Amino acid sequence: MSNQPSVTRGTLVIDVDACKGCELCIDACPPRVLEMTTHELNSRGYRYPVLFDGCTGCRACSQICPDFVFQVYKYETPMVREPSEE
Amino acid sequence: MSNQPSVTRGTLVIDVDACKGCELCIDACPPRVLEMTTHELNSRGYRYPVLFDGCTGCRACSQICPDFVFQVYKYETPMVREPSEE
Amino acid sequence: MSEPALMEGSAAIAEAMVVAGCRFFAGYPMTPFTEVLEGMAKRMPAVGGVCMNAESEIEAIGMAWGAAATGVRAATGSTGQGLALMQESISELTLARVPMLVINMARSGADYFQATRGGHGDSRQIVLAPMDVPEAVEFTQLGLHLADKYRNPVLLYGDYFIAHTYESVVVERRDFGPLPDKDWALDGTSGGSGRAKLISPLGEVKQRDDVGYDLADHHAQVERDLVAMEREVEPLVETGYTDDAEVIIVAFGTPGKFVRYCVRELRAEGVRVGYVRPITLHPFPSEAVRQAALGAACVAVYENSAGQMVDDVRLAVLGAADIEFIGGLTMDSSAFGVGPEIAVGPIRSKILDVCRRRGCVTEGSV
Amino acid sequence: MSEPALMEGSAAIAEAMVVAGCRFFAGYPMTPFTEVLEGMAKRMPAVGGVCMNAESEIEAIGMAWGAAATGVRAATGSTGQGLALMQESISELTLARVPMLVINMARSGADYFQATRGGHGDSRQIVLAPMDVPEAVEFTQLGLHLADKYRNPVLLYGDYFIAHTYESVVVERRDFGPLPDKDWALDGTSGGSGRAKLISPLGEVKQRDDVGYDLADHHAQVERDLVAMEREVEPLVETGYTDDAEVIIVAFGTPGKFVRYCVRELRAEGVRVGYVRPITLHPFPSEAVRQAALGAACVAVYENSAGQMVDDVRLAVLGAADIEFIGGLTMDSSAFGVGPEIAVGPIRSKILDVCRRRGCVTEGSV
Amino acid sequence: MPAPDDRPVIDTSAPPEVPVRLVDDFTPDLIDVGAHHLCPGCGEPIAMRSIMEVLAEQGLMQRSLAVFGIGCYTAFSNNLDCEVLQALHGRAPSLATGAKRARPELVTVTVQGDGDMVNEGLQEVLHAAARGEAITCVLLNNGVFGETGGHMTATTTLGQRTKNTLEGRSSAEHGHPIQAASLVAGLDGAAYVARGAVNNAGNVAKTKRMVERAIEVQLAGAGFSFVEILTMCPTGWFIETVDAPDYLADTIGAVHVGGVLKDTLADA
Amino acid sequence: MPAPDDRPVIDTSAPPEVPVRLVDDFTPDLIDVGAHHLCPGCGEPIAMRSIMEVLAEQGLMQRSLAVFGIGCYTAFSNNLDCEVLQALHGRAPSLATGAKRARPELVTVTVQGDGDMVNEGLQEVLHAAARGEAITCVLLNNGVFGETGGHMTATTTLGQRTKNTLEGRSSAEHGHPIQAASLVAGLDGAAYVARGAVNNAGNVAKTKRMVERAIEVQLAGAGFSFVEILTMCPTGWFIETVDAPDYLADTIGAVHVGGVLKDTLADA
Amino acid sequence: MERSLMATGIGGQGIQLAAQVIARAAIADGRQVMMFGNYGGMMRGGNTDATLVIGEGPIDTPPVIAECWLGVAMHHEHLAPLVAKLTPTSVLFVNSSVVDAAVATAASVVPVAATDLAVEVAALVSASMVMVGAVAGATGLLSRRGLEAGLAEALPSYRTAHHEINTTALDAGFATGEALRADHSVPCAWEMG
Amino acid sequence: MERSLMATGIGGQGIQLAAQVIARAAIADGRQVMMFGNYGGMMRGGNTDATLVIGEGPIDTPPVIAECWLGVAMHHEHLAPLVAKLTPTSVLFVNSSVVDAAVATAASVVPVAATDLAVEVAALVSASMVMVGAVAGATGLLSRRGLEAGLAEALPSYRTAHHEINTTALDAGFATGEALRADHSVPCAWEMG
Ligand SMILES: Cc1ncc(C[n+]2csc(CCOP(=O)(O)OP(=O)(O)O)c2C)c(N)n1
Ligand SMILES: Cc1ncc(C[n+]2csc(CCOP(=O)(O)OP(=O)(O)O)c2C)c(N)n1
Ligand code: SF4
Ligand code: SF4
Ligand code: SF4
Ligand code: SF4
Ligand code: SF4
Ligand code: SF4
Ligand SMILES: [Mg+2]
Ligand SMILES: [Mg+2]
Repeated sequence: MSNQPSVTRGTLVIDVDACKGCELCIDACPPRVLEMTTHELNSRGYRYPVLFDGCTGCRACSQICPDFVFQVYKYETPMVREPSEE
Repeated sequence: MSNQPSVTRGTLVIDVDACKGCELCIDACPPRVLEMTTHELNSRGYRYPVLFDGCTGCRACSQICPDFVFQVYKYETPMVREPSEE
Repeated sequence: MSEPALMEGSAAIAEAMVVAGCRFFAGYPMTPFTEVLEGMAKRMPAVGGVCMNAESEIEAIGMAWGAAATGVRAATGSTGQGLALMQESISELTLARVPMLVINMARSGADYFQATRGGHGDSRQIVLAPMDVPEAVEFTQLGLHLADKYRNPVLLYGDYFIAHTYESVVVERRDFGPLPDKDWALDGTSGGSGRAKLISPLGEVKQRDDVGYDLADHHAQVERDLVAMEREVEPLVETGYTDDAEVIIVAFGTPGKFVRYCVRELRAEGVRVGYVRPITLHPFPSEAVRQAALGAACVAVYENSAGQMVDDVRLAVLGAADIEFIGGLTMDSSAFGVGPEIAVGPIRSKILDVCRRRGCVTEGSV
Repeated sequence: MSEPALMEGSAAIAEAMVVAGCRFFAGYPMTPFTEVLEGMAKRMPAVGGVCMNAESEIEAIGMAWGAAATGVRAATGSTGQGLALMQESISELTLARVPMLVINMARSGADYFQATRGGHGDSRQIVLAPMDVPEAVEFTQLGLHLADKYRNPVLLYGDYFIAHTYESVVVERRDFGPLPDKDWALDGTSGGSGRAKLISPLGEVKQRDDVGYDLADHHAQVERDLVAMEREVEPLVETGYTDDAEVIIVAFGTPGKFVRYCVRELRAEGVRVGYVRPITLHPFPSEAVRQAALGAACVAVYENSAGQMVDDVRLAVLGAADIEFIGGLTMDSSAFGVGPEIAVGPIRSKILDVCRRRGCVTEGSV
Repeated sequence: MPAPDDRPVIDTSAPPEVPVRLVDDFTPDLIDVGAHHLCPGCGEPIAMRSIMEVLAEQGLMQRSLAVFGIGCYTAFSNNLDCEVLQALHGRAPSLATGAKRARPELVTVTVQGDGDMVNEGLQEVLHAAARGEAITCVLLNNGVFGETGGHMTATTTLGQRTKNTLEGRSSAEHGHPIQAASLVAGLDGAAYVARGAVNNAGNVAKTKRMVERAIEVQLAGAGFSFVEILTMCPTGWFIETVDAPDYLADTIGAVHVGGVLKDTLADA
Repeated sequence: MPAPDDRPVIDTSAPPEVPVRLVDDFTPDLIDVGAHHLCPGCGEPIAMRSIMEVLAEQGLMQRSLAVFGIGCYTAFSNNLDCEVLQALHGRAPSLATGAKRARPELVTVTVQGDGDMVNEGLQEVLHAAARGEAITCVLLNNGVFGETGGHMTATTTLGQRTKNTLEGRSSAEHGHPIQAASLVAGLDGAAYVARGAVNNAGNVAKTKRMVERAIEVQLAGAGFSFVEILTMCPTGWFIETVDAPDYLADTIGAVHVGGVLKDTLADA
Repeated sequence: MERSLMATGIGGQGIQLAAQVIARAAIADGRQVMMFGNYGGMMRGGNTDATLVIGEGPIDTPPVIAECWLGVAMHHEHLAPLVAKLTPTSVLFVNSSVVDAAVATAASVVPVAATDLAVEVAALVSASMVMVGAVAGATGLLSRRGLEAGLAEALPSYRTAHHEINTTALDAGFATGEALRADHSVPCAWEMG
Repeated sequence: MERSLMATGIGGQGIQLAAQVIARAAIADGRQVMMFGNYGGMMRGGNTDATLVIGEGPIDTPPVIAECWLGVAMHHEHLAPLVAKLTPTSVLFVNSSVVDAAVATAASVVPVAATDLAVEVAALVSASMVMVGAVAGATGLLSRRGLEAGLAEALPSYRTAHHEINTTALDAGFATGEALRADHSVPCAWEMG
């Protein structure tokens, strides 16, 4: 994945403190661009997801999150990031 | 029916006063040997069935009577009555 | 309908609901409530209302609950056992603040405890006990009014007699004064406003932060409302000859009518006896009972039960006069019909008996 | 099990049922009854009994009814709302003369009316209210005994505290004396004998002519039995410092334990206060309450409710002393848990308050 | 048909003097008192007879328990010589469950009407069936609350006139009938489900065989067994007793169709 | 998978500065307060979201009524910006019936759990379905009483371990699960019956379409509509949140199989 | 003046319908009525009775009458409660087709073979209508016109098929009653205007 | 001597399990215990608290303690009821990973980063076990042996999978507690024998 240009069509706002760390969003994300923090905890003591490049704005995460943590946006113009940028 | 010899294989005891005159037994009797009285009423004021020759002892009447009016017997030797006897 | 017409009590109650604007009814047959249901099944469609042949008592009161929550005047009912099944709902309707008339057609007088103290928790309802068909017509309407006024179920305590007595009655709409708007009623339109309405026994305030329902708060509020209601509702009572009576007979409902009849007869014969007939069983007319008791030697309670209202009489009198229970359960072999003791003769002699023992029968009289 | 062990109240109640020979239980989860059910689900199979995860409260009591009718010691239970749903059955069990223990785990003290007067008709049941886990263990067993003795349901009135308090207890079989044979129990064997057994709320005499059930007769018989039961059952009560108390505090169940604690403290500080803790809520220990009240200026009633038992206290005292209600409903936001007022501090100050007003706090003390 | 007068009426006041064999008594062994207050032409006593005959014929007289619901048939709960447990309206399956679990050797049969079972206590019988309780539930279905005066029940068929559906049951206003036996048959715990009727002697005989089979299934411990029996209620149907058997066939029988719906013991 | 640290984390604390279009908000319009006390990984809020989205998307925000049962989901009855009527445990279908009959213009949706609907109030939903009430009943089926601590319900599958079936549900002792949707589908008044799940995004989408269709059926006046939704209850199942979706598929999903069971509007 | 009546029988015998007809007939005759029907709801065919008070003005007595001016006994079961309400001046009509006419009672007994007559002219089920007709005809309690109006009003809509049978029965009863009136042991209900 | 404790948190945080472990550990240590768990049954994740009284002899106080010798705050929600029971001589252990350690209270505050430590050595869910260990280690309220026995008894059979995680957490907490004991603001639970 990291050797191809990554196209990012969407992005999120994550309400970190609303998260209860269930990880349902992680498996739900088709391009697998969400990952749980390993050390950082939110104010309630839970690990929470962070977003990496490649979101498609598909809403899978927001539709499955039991705690309404996500707002999903679609870019008017998709963002393309070259692998070299890493 | 009345021109042939009538064979009677069974007979009844009818508890006349238990009858409520519903007439279910009349239609139930395969050889149609039960008929309701037309004038006589039992002690509760109901018409009730009387038996004529030709009972087969099939128990249809006793099985369907809602008021347990019948006792059914089978003759050890069937009774035959010639039509002339009438 | 202002011409008097011969109506069976059940039909008259149904007609009273109709004229009072009740437009939703749900019930399940049970003697002696059945005919009220039949009456509503017949009348509701004609006036654009709904009568549901509910599949059970619990479903019946649930249906009425749903209809009442939309602001429609709604009613249900049953008799002792069926009302027992509705108890959870009756109590919780108070917490949900949903108005409803519950037609409590008792088989005998023995459901007084259930009607006045039957539910769980502290929820209580107003209970109205007419003595005959004309009163049933009036209190049915008053019950619907009070239910709306206090957003609380009201019980109409009738019985086998009221259900099955035919009398010439006039069923006309009664006006008991203005009522607050039902601005709480659900109709869907508040959705999406940020203030969508909620009707819930768990509380009526929509959550604005993340604490969820606060039941402690809600119960405290309902309790305040109940106290206010109980203070505000004028207990209804009929009294007769209490001023100089040496013996007071207390009885409610149809037995109260028998007692009144007997007391009048005995008065005419010179016996110093009076009567008190509580009409609101809750709130109980304690003050009237107490006042009547003060000058008397004895307060005798007649009920068709082992003695239930007698507790409320004792609580009213609190030792200021002797209390005697002169009732007792009387029923026929089917438990629906009329027991041998509920008749002028036996009741009269029970009353006379107390009066004799209390020395208020002058020699030569009676 | 004669070694004391740390047990949660619910588990201890379950264990008490086990040692008392209860071999059938059915229930539906509802806080704070749930853990009793869990306890029975765990224990019954091991002792050859049956625990049914009934699909609802009504089905639960129906199952227990069926089992009890075969002579097995059976029990069920729930909390306020669930018990409301069981009310029809509870009342009719009295008419059917079927013994049963009903575990009434109240969420607050506010189900007193329902427990003592909740049903339809004149049916009544014995109600036992322990104050803590060891008492719950004892009265669970006593309840099963009394149920069998009088062929009548018995209610064990527990609460959230008793359900969830862990204490070191000894759960041992208690012997309350001999019981009559259950010759009425159904086992099929009397079929075809011409005297096949019948258990029915409509009557227990098999029809020998064609009159059918005679409910008037049956109700009269049950009423006689109830009166006999109520006369025979010794009301249980705990009193303390009543001889010279100027103020008597009446409280039952766990609140009674708080009150006792506070009264002991205040006594130690020289306040002339005493307490009465009714244990049988029905029959109510009226005589003990009245005796305690006689020398006192005031009887104050503490309940976690708007005031329900206070009626029984008034009925006992009948004006012989002033009655004050010093309780009130207190709950947490979930309505299950512990309200802020149910604690030694607030209760103590309420008691002290009455005592001050009644002048039984000597200067300098407290 | 010849006029009755031209044939001699047989004397039926006492058993004949010649050698005979009693083949059917007034009542079967387990019915203690035959007299009852049910209406003329009521189908319920007929069904009751069948049930009691089966228990007696299968030699279960001394290990049977009948659990009754509340309806007209309740009149029988104290007429029988079989042990009886009378339930409240709708609750018989739970009582039967408790009794059976407490004494598994008891052959346990409930008798409920359509109002009792399909209205007030629908979930009781479904839960019992799903649990696969080893009991037999019998539904006496006449499509009305007979006892309270002939009102609509949950099984009343469309168009049927009842006391509170005076214009006939309409699906728009009162909904559709519930086919109790079919509903029960859909549950995994149900081992045997059948529907019979007592509107003629042939159906009575068939129905009796269904009850027999249901008891066999119970004895085999195969699960829950269920027999629905369509019964006449001329009073609640507001028709003459003689018209009731055909009315049954034409109205409720046309919707609640007879037959064996499920028999896992046979299928296995 | 690359370690997170070798890729830059996107800033998700606020909407981006570049032109974007909001395609999914934290909560749909009819959920007023998103915060709730339900457990991590609970499936119920997911189902709730779908239902509220459908009502908002179909333009029914100002004519909808949600009737709630008692279970964990009850927490939502005062979180919504949709009008709500809170019922007692098991009673939602009757309340919905009353409300709908009194105000036929209200789009009426009940939300009940399996304990609420299939245990305590089984007959309520069946009667409502048989009557063909023009309401939509939603069952959130997690196979346990979540709220009271994870006990067996009438839908718990065989072998499933719950708080009071510690060795797993056994058919002999605890009976068979009831397949609620199948039972409802067998009733004549039921017009639309489907079963979905929220254990993955695909199923969430499918389930939402079922809810959409059910509302359409209600609006068309075609009869009763019913959607069963299988939801995760990691707490009541005593498993980790991440394992719950597969557990759902493997246990309850294998018995309560997904799909549209009935659609009379389409069939007609 | 007030006239109190009580009628008893067993369920299904049309006691309640008879009372309805009497009540509505009395109203058609311009009088006022209180009527109370007592029928077991749980057991089919249990006892059933009805009491009526017919007055020229409003009625204020409780629904169970203390004694009755006229009694009607359709069946010998459950007769006791009726007998208890008879005084020496009461008159008791008995359905002599079923009830032994020699009922021991303080009152004078008027036998009417209501069931026989009903079977003869109409149908068994209309025996109680025969009796109503007979009571009216014999005592003048209700007018013939009143009876017709009363029957029309009293028959529930789903029972109108029975209208003809009942009219025939009423008429036959009325005629029988009028014949009885010759006999002076039958009292006159109202002062004749 | 009696020692009263109160612990609060939000649902699912293991407060009840922690209380169980403490209670059973105390019994293993030969003491007597009364324990009361308060958890909302209707709302998931509502407040939850537990109070304990540990004594050398039988305990006769009611289940809600008037004041507590030692408090444990696992979360800042629902802290008020605990704070209300603290006296100037009480000591309050706070889960400083979550709760602001600067809680305003009369009592002296002992911060323990229970959640952090739990995540580090075992798993998030075992934060309360860390805290139990810390309380025991710091105050000597419970012995290390007692804790082990307590945990074994307290874990429901369907949770035994968690045994190892919890043991690790307890141990880590105990060690942390012992380290704290050096600090003299932490009181000693029992007179040392
Ligand atoms: C809880 C309760 N509700 C209502 C009744 C009144 N009731 C008695 S019998 C009956 C109808 C019975 O109908 P069904 O079971 O069909 O029997 P049927 O009379 O038709 O034989 C009703 C509603 C009751 N006894 N208990
Ligand atoms: C009459 C009654 N009985 C029991 C309860 C207790 N109770 C509350 S929620 C619940 C279980 C709910 O289970 P379910 O509907 O499956 O919802 P879940 O919690 O699984 O979401 C129970 C039994 C109650 N509130 N009312
Ligand atoms: S699904 Fe929601 S609550 Fe669960 S981890 Fe992802 S963001 Fe957090
Ligand atoms: S919107 Fe879709 S692609 Fe983007 S993070 Fe969410 S699930 Fe992944
Ligand atoms: S079936 Fe029975 S009750 Fe009916 S007429 Fe025949 S004998 Fe009489
Ligand atoms: S036994 Fe058979 S043949 Fe004989 S009368 Fe009865 S029905 Fe007819
Ligand atoms: S009403 Fe119907 S069911 Fe009841 S006894 Fe009469 S005919 Fe039978
Ligand atoms: S217990 Fe189950 S259903 Fe309830 S909130 Fe937790 S996960 Fe959801
Ligand atoms: Mg029926
Ligand atoms: Mg669930």
